[in-house]
Amino acid sequence: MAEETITLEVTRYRPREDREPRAQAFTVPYRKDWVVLDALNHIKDRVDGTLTYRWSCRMGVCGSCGMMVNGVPKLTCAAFLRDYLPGPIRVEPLAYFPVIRDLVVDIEDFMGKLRRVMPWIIRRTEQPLTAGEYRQTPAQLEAYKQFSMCINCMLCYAACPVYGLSPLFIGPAAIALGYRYNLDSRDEGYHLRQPILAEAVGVWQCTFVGECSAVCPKGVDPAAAIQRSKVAGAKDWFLSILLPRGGRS
Amino acid sequence: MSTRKTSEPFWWGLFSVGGVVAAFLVPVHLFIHGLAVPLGWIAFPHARMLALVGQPLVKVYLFVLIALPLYHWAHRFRFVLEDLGLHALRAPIAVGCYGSAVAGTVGTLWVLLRL
Amino acid sequence: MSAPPAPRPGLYYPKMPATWWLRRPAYLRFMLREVSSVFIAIFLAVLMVQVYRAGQGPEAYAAFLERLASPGWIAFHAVALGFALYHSVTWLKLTAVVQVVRLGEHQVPPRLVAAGAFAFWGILSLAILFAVLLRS
Amino acid sequence: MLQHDVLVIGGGGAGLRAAIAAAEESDRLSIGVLSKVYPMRSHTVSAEGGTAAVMRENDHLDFHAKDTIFGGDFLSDQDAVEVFVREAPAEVIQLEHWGCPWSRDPDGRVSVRPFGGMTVNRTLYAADKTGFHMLHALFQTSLKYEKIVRYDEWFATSLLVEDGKVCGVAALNLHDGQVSPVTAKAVIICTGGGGRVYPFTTNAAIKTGDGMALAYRAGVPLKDMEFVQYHPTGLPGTGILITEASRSEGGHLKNKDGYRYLQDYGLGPPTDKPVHRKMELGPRDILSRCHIQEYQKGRTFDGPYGHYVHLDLRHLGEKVIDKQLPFVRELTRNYVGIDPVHEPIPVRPVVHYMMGGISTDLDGATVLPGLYAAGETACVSINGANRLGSNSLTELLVFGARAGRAAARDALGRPPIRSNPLAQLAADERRRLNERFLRADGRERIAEIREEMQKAMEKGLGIYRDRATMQETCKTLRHLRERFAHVGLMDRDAVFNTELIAALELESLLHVAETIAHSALAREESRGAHTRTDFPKRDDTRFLKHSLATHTPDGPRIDYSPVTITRWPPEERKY
Ligand SMILES: Cc1cc2nc3c(=O)[nH]c(=O)nc-3n(C[C@H](O)[C@H](O)[C@H](O)COP(=O)(O)OP(=O)(O)OC[C@H]3O[C@@H](n4cnc5c(N)ncnc54)[C@H](O)[C@@H]3O)c2cc1C
Ligand code: SF4
Ligand code: F3S
Ligand code: FES
Repeated sequence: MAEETITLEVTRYRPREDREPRAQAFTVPYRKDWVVLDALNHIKDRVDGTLTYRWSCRMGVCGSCGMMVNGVPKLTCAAFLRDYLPGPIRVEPLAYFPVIRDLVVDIEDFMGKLRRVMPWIIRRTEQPLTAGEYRQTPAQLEAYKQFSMCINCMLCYAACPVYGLSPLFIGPAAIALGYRYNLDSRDEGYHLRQPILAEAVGVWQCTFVGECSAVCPKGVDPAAAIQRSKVAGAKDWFLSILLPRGGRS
Repeated sequence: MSTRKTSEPFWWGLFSVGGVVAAFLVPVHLFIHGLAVPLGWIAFPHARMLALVGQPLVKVYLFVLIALPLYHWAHRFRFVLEDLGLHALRAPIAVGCYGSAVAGTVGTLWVLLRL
Repeated sequence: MSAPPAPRPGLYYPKMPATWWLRRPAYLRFMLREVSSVFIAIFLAVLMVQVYRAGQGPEAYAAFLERLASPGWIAFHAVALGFALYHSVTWLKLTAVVQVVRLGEHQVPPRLVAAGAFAFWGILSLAILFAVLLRS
Repeated sequence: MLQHDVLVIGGGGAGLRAAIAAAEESDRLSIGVLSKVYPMRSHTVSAEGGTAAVMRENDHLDFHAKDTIFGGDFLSDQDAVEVFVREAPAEVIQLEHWGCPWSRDPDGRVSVRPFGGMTVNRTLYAADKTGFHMLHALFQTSLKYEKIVRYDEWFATSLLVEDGKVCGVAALNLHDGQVSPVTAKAVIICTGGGGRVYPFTTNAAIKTGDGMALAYRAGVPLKDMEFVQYHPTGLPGTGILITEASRSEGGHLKNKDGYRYLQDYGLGPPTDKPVHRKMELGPRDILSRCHIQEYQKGRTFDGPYGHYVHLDLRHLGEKVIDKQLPFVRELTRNYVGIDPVHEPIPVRPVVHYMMGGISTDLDGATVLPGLYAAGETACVSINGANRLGSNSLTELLVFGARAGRAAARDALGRPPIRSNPLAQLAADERRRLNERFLRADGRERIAEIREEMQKAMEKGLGIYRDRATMQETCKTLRHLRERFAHVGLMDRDAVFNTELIAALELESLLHVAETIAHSALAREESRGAHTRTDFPKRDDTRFLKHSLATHTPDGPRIDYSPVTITRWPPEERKY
């Protein structure tokens, strides 16, 4: 009996030789319980050892295996072949990012932006460890929890045309993470962080396309984080007009 | 850390308010004034129109209805133009769009106050 | 604003074509949503002229109404109504995402908030229609 | 030349904790963190269940120590365990101060849940994504320190040793393929475990024991390598972990007759509510062995990926599952198409954790001056012959911090590194990689050797072991090492050569596999996770001691060192 197969059209790009990426077709065995990443691993292990991509946990939590699958950003370890029958399946590097090689993109830009939004707890005074934990009720935890679920997989950036058009845009995940700390009852860094989120290249660039949230595999809803930061930013702005000496300390 | 002052929040604020007004009020008015009255489903004689717009409250209502969504338009149209690749012209586009909305506001005021 | 990072040699920088919004249905829906504002703005400009004409007297007003009855304008308004409704629906849905409504400890689910907004919109529209119909 | 005072290899939980500790020790230090993946991709990210520390009035440091030592079948060094339990509470609170979103009680205190082998509720958790939240909190906090310089996607290929002291590493930058020396006065290895020596494992692709191999090749012994923990509840096929928390929340293990079989193995009586150390909350080594015995009695299910049993959560209800175990629901729905609210989850034992590792003292220092290790890659040793669930996340905090501080102090006292000889050493390393991999024309394929190694390991060094099969595995491994010398790469490109990385990882895996096999063969007793059918009893007279595997050209040499006993004399381990 002939084995069932499915075809993957994989983008290849060799930095030293190619000027443009090109597609290469591979036919792999079809298995009901295989994800796209399994198919790529099959190619790498048995067909073409030069195929280049990132992966690690294959359980949707390390955030390294994001690629475009039929034009939509996906974690390839969570994208089942069976959902793309009968194929072919287009596998491309995440959109809008510079491509290093094949399916590997450069995310240094995001790493810099993440640092800029100061994703850490800022306090005026640190309580000593001997005094125990900062108290935080389940409701206070709930207030920011959703925005702390980001695995930095970059799918939202690959879905956001605004990022494609203006790469300076801080972008969905970084803003969501900055906003997460603004919402944390233990944090006192709003006055430092919010001005960065509310820069011209920050939340105001977002036109609420909303695709970032649609593709997010972890339900983070960065679009909501951004719009809520806009509301906060607008409030601050009007307050600063009404009370020029700063209603906020 | 120094904050760059930007006027974005101001325009965005007007955009949002305009969007709310447009969402709640525009469809029904579009139906009445754009379709129902011209097609004769509803009569809307001149006398009635004058009587209505003569009332100060209605004037305020009309001002809100017409002027605010203009900012909603200006903001969106500005970004549509940018999204279509006119990035190099960001500044003039913004001035043009918001400028038109301001002009529209002044115009609306002028029309309403003259009545 | 900081300068864009200098391109690094060896990397391939994808370009964004001006037609990017045709690439995915979601992008197209987004563009339509944005463009709805143009139709709304034109309608409001027309409305402003209508008020202005009313101020100029019954004849000017009647002539204006006549012009609005032309097939071209009717077609325009029909399309504009479609866009206006599209705007309202998307706006109310998205507002529910943006505006967190709390009841005590818990956040009201955005769906419920949206449902409330839609109900309010419906009632408001009926009320306006009624006010206009009643005495005409 | 790239120079630092302290260089951390690995950006997982242990590495980041060490880097922050070093940064806080003195602001005169420059700290490098070199990692083969972006830090937030490290495998700490997938830890689910929780992290143990004494937090409540009903608990006591001694209880935690006793549980740990008992769970480790008395092979833990008790002085290390005492340090561990003492420093654990401050460490988890430190993480709380750094923003980790621990689950909370209504009064705002961090919540604690029961965990396998523990006698008291002492496992802090962040729903069932504890490791994820810890790693991201550590990573995001580390961004605050300007002294910490990161080398993301750099692969450490060998330690640079000069005059008997570690002076840095040679590392391959994946982005351009260059091999450069990165020098430091002290190097901390935090490269995690090596579960990938086995075919079915909860471990990520990156867990290839590189750090253990780095140290081993430099002459540092690996301690207690024979102790490999199987986790009783992994998904068949992928090995994806279904966290122990699903059992501490009240899940039941059932055989194909729907019977809670653990009661037949001295873990009963079965109760509705989970009871500490009973039934499903028994320790992992015992639960895994029960599974195999059920299989041998023909009472397990049979599927395309072998035998499995059911983990039943249905009686917990949708609310509890969504609040306490949302990730379990997400994983089973996405990967086996099963909703635990309505169906039982198929599970089987899978390789999970390595108790052994680079032999260190209480400060993470190894026998090689300037070299430290912490986290799963190290063996201090608190885990003994069997780690208790939720102790290892705490371990990487406590000993990561200690190693970071010790390395910082060490670096402050050392003269600057002379760079000339190091540049030479790095050039040698560059040549080695070129000649062995990039220019060689071998015909052996990486995947084939890796798969054969994994098969041999599962066969000989699985849950039950005996002399004959282990000897066979040792022979196979030896043979595979010879084949590896003729490995050929298809990829000759410098930029992001993942095939070269796979080759280097396979080299590490083969070293680690050999140390496991030889250490296990030499230990003629059953203790903790090491169960021999030919020596079914624990033998304190001969083997109450740590094994040490040292590299020789002919494979590992096994020596022994004493176990430190302070207040808890060995007794029989019965639950
Ligand atoms: C699925 C799963 C669930 C778990 N759940 C729990 C739990 O609930 N509670 C608990 O206490 N423990 C748990 N554990 C165990 C625990 O998560 C690990 O022991 C711990 O996270 C290891 O952390 P680490 O910092 O030592 O290593 P890792 O997090 O694995 O980090 C290793 C780092 O080293 C780097 N590295 C490796 N090799 C090289 C090289 N050659 N060059 C450069 N860098 C390199 C990697 O890039 C990575 O950054 C779990 C483990 C697994 C697999
Ligand atoms: S917000 Fe969602 S899509 Fe974006 S990086 Fe985070 S997890 Fe990925
Ligand atoms: S897709 Fe982009 S435009 Fe805003 S809502 Fe999301 S960031
Ligand atoms: S491999 Fe980790 S998210 Fe897919």
